[in-house]
Amino acid sequence: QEGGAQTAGSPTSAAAEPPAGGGTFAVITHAASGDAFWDVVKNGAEAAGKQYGVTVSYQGDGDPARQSQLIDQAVSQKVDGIVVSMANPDALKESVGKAVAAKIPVITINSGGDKSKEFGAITHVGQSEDVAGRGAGEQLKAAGVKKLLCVIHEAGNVGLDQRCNGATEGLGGTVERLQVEGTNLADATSKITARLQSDTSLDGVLALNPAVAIAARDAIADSGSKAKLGTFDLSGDVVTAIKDGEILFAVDQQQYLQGWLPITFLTLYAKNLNTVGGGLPVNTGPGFVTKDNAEQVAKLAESGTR
Amino acid sequence: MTATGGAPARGEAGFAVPLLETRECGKTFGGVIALREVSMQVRAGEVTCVLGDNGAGKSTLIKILSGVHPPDSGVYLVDGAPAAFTSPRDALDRGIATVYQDLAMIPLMSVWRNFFLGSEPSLGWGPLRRFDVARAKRTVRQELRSMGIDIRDVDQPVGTLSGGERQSVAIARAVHFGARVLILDEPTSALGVKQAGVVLRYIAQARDRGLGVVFITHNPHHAYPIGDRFLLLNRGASMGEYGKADITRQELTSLMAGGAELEQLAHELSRDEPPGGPKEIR
Amino acid sequence: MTATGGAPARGEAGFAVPLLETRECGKTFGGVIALREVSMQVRAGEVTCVLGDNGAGKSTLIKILSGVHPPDSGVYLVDGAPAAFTSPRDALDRGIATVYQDLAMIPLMSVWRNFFLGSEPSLGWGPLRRFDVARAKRTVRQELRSMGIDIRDVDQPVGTLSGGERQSVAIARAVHFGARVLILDEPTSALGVKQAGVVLRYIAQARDRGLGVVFITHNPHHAYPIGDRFLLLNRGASMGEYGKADITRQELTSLMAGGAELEQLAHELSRDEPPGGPKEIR
Amino acid sequence: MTVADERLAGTGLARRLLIRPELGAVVGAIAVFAFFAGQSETFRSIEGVANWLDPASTLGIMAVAIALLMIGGEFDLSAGVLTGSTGLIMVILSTRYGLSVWTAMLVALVVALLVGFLNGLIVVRTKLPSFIVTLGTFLMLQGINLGVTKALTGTVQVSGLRRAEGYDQARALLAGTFSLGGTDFRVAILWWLGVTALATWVLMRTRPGNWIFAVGGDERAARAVGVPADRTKIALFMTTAVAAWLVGSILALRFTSVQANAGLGQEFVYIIAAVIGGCLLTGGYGSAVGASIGALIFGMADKGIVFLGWDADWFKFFLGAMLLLATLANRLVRRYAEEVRH
Amino acid sequence: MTVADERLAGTGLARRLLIRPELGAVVGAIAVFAFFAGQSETFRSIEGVANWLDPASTLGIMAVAIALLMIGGEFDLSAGVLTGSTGLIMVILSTRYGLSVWTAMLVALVVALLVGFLNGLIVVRTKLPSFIVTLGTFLMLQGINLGVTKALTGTVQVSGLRRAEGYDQARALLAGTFSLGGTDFRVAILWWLGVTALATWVLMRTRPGNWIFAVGGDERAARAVGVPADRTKIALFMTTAVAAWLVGSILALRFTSVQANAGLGQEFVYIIAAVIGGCLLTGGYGSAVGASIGALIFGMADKGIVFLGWDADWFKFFLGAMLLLATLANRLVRRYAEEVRH
Ligand SMILES: Nc1ncnc2c1ncn2[C@@H]1O[C@H](COP(=O)(O)OP(=O)(O)OP(=O)(O)O)[C@@H](O)[C@H]1O
Ligand SMILES: Nc1ncnc2c1ncn2[C@@H]1O[C@H](COP(=O)(O)OP(=O)(O)OP(=O)(O)O)[C@@H](O)[C@H]1O
Ligand SMILES: [Mg+2]
Ligand SMILES: [Mg+2]
Repeated sequence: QEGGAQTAGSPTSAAAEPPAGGGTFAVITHAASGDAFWDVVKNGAEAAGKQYGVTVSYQGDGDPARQSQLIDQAVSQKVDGIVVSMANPDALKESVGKAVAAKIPVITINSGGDKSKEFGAITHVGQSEDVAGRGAGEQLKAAGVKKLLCVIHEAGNVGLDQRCNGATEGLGGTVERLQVEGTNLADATSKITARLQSDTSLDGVLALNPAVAIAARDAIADSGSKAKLGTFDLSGDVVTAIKDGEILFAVDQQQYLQGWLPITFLTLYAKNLNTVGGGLPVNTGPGFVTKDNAEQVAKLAESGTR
Repeated sequence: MTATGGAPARGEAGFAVPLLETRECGKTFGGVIALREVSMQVRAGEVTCVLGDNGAGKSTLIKILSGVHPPDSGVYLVDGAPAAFTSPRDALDRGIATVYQDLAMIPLMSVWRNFFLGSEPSLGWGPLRRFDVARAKRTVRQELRSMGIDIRDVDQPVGTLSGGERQSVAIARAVHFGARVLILDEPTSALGVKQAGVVLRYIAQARDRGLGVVFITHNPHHAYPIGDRFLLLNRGASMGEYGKADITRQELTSLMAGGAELEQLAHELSRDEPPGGPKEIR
Repeated sequence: MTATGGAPARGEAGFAVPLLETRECGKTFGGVIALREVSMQVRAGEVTCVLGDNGAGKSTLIKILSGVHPPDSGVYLVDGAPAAFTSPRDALDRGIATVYQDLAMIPLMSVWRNFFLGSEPSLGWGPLRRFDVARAKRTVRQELRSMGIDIRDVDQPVGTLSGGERQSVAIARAVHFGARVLILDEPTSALGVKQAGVVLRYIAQARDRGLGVVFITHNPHHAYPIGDRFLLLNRGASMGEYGKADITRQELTSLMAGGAELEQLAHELSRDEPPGGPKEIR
Repeated sequence: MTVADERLAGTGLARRLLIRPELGAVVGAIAVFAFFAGQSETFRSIEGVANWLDPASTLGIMAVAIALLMIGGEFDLSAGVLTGSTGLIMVILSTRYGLSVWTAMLVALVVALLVGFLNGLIVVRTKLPSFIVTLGTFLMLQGINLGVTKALTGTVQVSGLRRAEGYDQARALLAGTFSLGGTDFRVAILWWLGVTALATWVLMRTRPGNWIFAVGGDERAARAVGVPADRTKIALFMTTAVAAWLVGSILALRFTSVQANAGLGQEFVYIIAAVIGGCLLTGGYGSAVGASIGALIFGMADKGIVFLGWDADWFKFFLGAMLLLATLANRLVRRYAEEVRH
Repeated sequence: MTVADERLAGTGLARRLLIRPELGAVVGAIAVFAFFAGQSETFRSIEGVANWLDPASTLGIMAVAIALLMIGGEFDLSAGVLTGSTGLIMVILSTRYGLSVWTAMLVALVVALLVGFLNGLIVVRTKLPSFIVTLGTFLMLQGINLGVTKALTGTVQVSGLRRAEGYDQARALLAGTFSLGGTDFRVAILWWLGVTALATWVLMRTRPGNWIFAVGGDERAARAVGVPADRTKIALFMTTAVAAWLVGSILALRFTSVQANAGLGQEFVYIIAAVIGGCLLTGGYGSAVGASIGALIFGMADKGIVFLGWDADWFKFFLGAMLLLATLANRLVRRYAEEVRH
């Protein structure tokens, strides 16, 4: 848990020469750095790198074209392994193929599990956003929610769209979407308030990141709505709000594992040619943080490992 | 000294249709009435001088003639037919070339690009048609030299020229492209005596080639010898159009200067001068 | 007709330290040598005229005097001590006010804002110090009226004024703020005869109040009666500085005009005139 | 010559109003309001108004500052991210280093002033376009926000301001609410009005205001008459930074937590609001009130679509159409105004 | 008077080179290259070069078009999103409606031309600033991209172009590779060079090129001498749209799938590249080659930081610092050039 904080503590540590016997692994995701969810993945990967004495470089970009360029770069740098999240598998096919052709082991994480094997990755870690979204939908359904507002804080982001789609499946009821600016919380609050004010039949809100969750909490209070609130991912404030009963649950995909495990697997593969689970996907979640277990994870969320 | 109305001042071009004619043209900008009911004619082979104080509406009249502004009221005839110019391009296409007082040049562009702007010489055909740069530069250099302006470098941006140099380029351009009518708004104001002389000679040449010339100046010494008709504007309104025969140099000068007041002034100024020199302040 | 060097032309201000003095000042822009080794003096109570063809470097010299450009070579002395102006503000603070030929006004700003730009009258103290708008507008209206310019509306943006109106505002401003030295770069070129007369009268008044005036013009009829010394520039170099006593009106005119050539020109132009009027083309 | 001029048409109050640069924006705002109020009851209810005034207020504060800067002929792309930086500084200092909220705010202010000063200094010294310089600052601040936050806290967001000393007073002052007709309005709305009034006064009635118009209209000419152009520009950049600090503090105090990417992308919205409000991108023309109304139009359109419950997928489409129509209404009115003036 | 002028100093080849607007950008590019090449072997290896030329090529194509538009005094904020729109149209038409890739590309081209034409038409007719007009188009296209894609496919991305008719030829032409020294380079690089050369020729050697400089430098003066300003501007907007179509097609063919938010945010990067390359934001000055080199600088800095393996959290910081330093180097060189000229 401490590991994540420490690794991140020295900005250029990832670029340092690998200790003897180590390799260099590139983690390339479909989210720009600074995203709360993916930051935990990064922490996990870097902590694992530190643990095994290997160099981990993390890069991410939401634009599939740029993500594929990052893979190309990693290939020309002749890294010893690539970890890639495939939100848009089609777009990455060529670049991943290039890596595989260059005999660089590839592990896919998070999304794109169904294409993982086809593209020649050695395994897949974590399940897609749909699954997590479905879990959230089911939880809300259990809480009696009939009409849900799914708050998308980045228009056109595939992962967020998949979460909402999953929630629609899980809930079985009506799911409406709302677009807000994730970087402007005042705007998010007032848009959620506006939606709740103008449609009082909304009885549930699903936020897709912790900051928006806090905005949604305020909005529910401002509008005097009785809507139940669920969210993805954790922050100190979210945990407090869960404890206070303002937020019902937070979906916890345990994405730390989506960073940690691939590095572990790649290290083992490099040393020992191990492939975990014979190439079958390894699931990391979803878990749920509710009032019951909020206390325990509170500290962990603060330090960026949950 | 009587207003001639439509009667031509000079014989040979006399009864032909005027090249340009405005009838009771007016122009308003927001709350400002810049021009009201001004009628004038421009005839081939004649120089029409427009005279008037600052802000009298001379430039506004010019801009109507050259298609920059449409008149708000009245009619504007070209070759006797109503003209509906929507842009200066239309006027240029009818052979009307203008030197504007305030819309001169594009400062960031080089002298030769400015000179040919809008009427670039071409080379080649179809998609390969291109700006004949070599010819453009050569022509500009020649035209300027023949005006007695020696620009060191036609690649220099116009913004770095001196005030008079810039003015000279604009005049050279208008003379070069003026096919039937040449309109000059205070072309000589920024020029040295020598250069002004050259410009006056150009005007005379254009007139002799049969062009209609409209010439604005504040200098009666420039206006009188070359003008054939004189349109007087005052505070936006026309004070009448005079043929050269109807007005003497003295009348013109005092009309432009506001009369006797000036003699008094010259007196005040020239403290070292014998009091004989007052009339020189014009 | 001899160059006077440093000798003063007029008695009373004669042996005092000149207000402004340049010694062998030069200025280069990129590849262009605009001014080389020009020496001149500006004395209190005297009008120094700078004469020369277009592009001779007059405006460049003016800009050195008023702090827009530092000279590239030579020294520039104010009150006998080397001045290192880094901006026109410094010059203004030493009482040197200038009307520039090309850096006149901010077109989008109203007349009254332009007039007081950089020297706004204030009202109130401390953080409540504010622009005294009422006084500013009143002053502008008065100043312009006393120049014979009647601007309808001092709230009008300067960009919508006529060329001469704009020039008048700039002159009125310089006269209003000129404490010790008044520098005017072709102030009368865009003005009507009447307005030009008013400006000359202003110059005379300023001179009589003991200001040093630098005056640039292409019109010998404006320059001679009011000038006390004449600095002649040609292609960036000084052709000498003359006191009024050292030069006659005829010499000055022909120096400015490039000599006999003009008589010939006047001949060509005035086809309707008796050949007696050639000297008028100046 | 001294009597009423025959060349001037009616100069009554109506005309005076019609030529103000804000006029078009006001009409645009009324049109947008009428459109949404006509269709959504909640939009025109007092709670609705309180709701859409809330984001308009923080946007408005920034838009006014950006408008001053734009009138002065410069851009600031770093202002949005700077709101995040100041918030981060405040929260990190008071939660991790135990400073009181007030001290933390002061430190954040100093940092903001420094950033503004550096922006200005680089612009006036190097004469590089401010677009490029502040783009550099924008990117660098973005990196610093993320890098420092991660280095100090291990996560990409910091929270817990509520427990800091002085939080309650600071919140009441900057992020609290006041009641009007039984509905709670955000205090930020008052700050917005105050900032707009102050900026208008500076612009219209002080010497620096005159200089701002001048450096934006024609910097060389302004320098030639002795306007301290460099100082004016640096001061404008610092003003923008102060506004960013104010907005950053308001948001941090309100949400008690700040994300490392807070404010990102907003720099654009500020410019949009200023331009809708009539500022010229090329400088030298505009008004603070106009920028405020631009912020209002943007805020109303942005929220109004949500009130109407239109499909979220098409949100941006409606927003774009709305802004275009509002500015068109704006432009038509101004044209009409110029015509009836004579 | 006709002999060599004594008021002119040396006019040799050196001076001719030094006064080109691209000079500074070239020096900036060399500095950035030297910096990264000195530290990363991969960066200077031929594979590395192929790597960073790849993003520079698509960026460069757009930057050149945007540079022309900026020289003509206008902005286009919708260009980035339009690359996404054309890609979406292409993929949707050929995967959902069975059109061949070529027909789909043709339809996309027509749509792009229409968007460009409308942008231009609105700008010249309403005289609204193009910043606002294309901002409207930007938002509306964004909404359409998302709304239509969701409506037709139920997700925010479409894929499967690989199976469409004519894919292989189209890909070879636009998104294929060519081999040089044993390394594969993207064909887009050739397109980029071609576009740059064509734009340079138009700008420097044709009548429309002269008009572009003129309408950007002073539109009123240009109109006064008869330049068809409206036509020139509309043509510029349409040129930008064609470039967006080209880039959109290249990317769609290469990745065979397009996301509904593709191209978003890139509009900004195009402007940055053009400005780094020496274009004035106020119009009337700049060069196509400069914009290309600006794109190269941006591409090198963007990828170079990744090659050095610096922490991704600080990526933006380094990028900002790099851009600022490159433009500063650029400016210093230009100043020096102006000094040695005499
Ligand atoms: N675009 C405009 N908007 C408002 N007022 C204008 C505009 N153009 C000109 N005017 C006004 O119309 C009047 C006539 O201007 P014009 O430029 O025609 O005068 P002019 O006779 O050319 O004067 P000058 O000899 O000084 O050049 C002026 O008072 C000017 O203020
Ligand atoms: N910023 C500049 N860059 C390059 N060349 C310049 C610059 N300013 C002036 N020059 C050149 O220097 C020479 C002198 O210009 P200046 O403006 O001093 O002439 P002037 O005597 O005022 O002429 P005029 O009577 O026409 O106003 C001109 O040839 C001009 O082209
Ligand atoms: Mg005029
Ligand atoms: Mg001059």
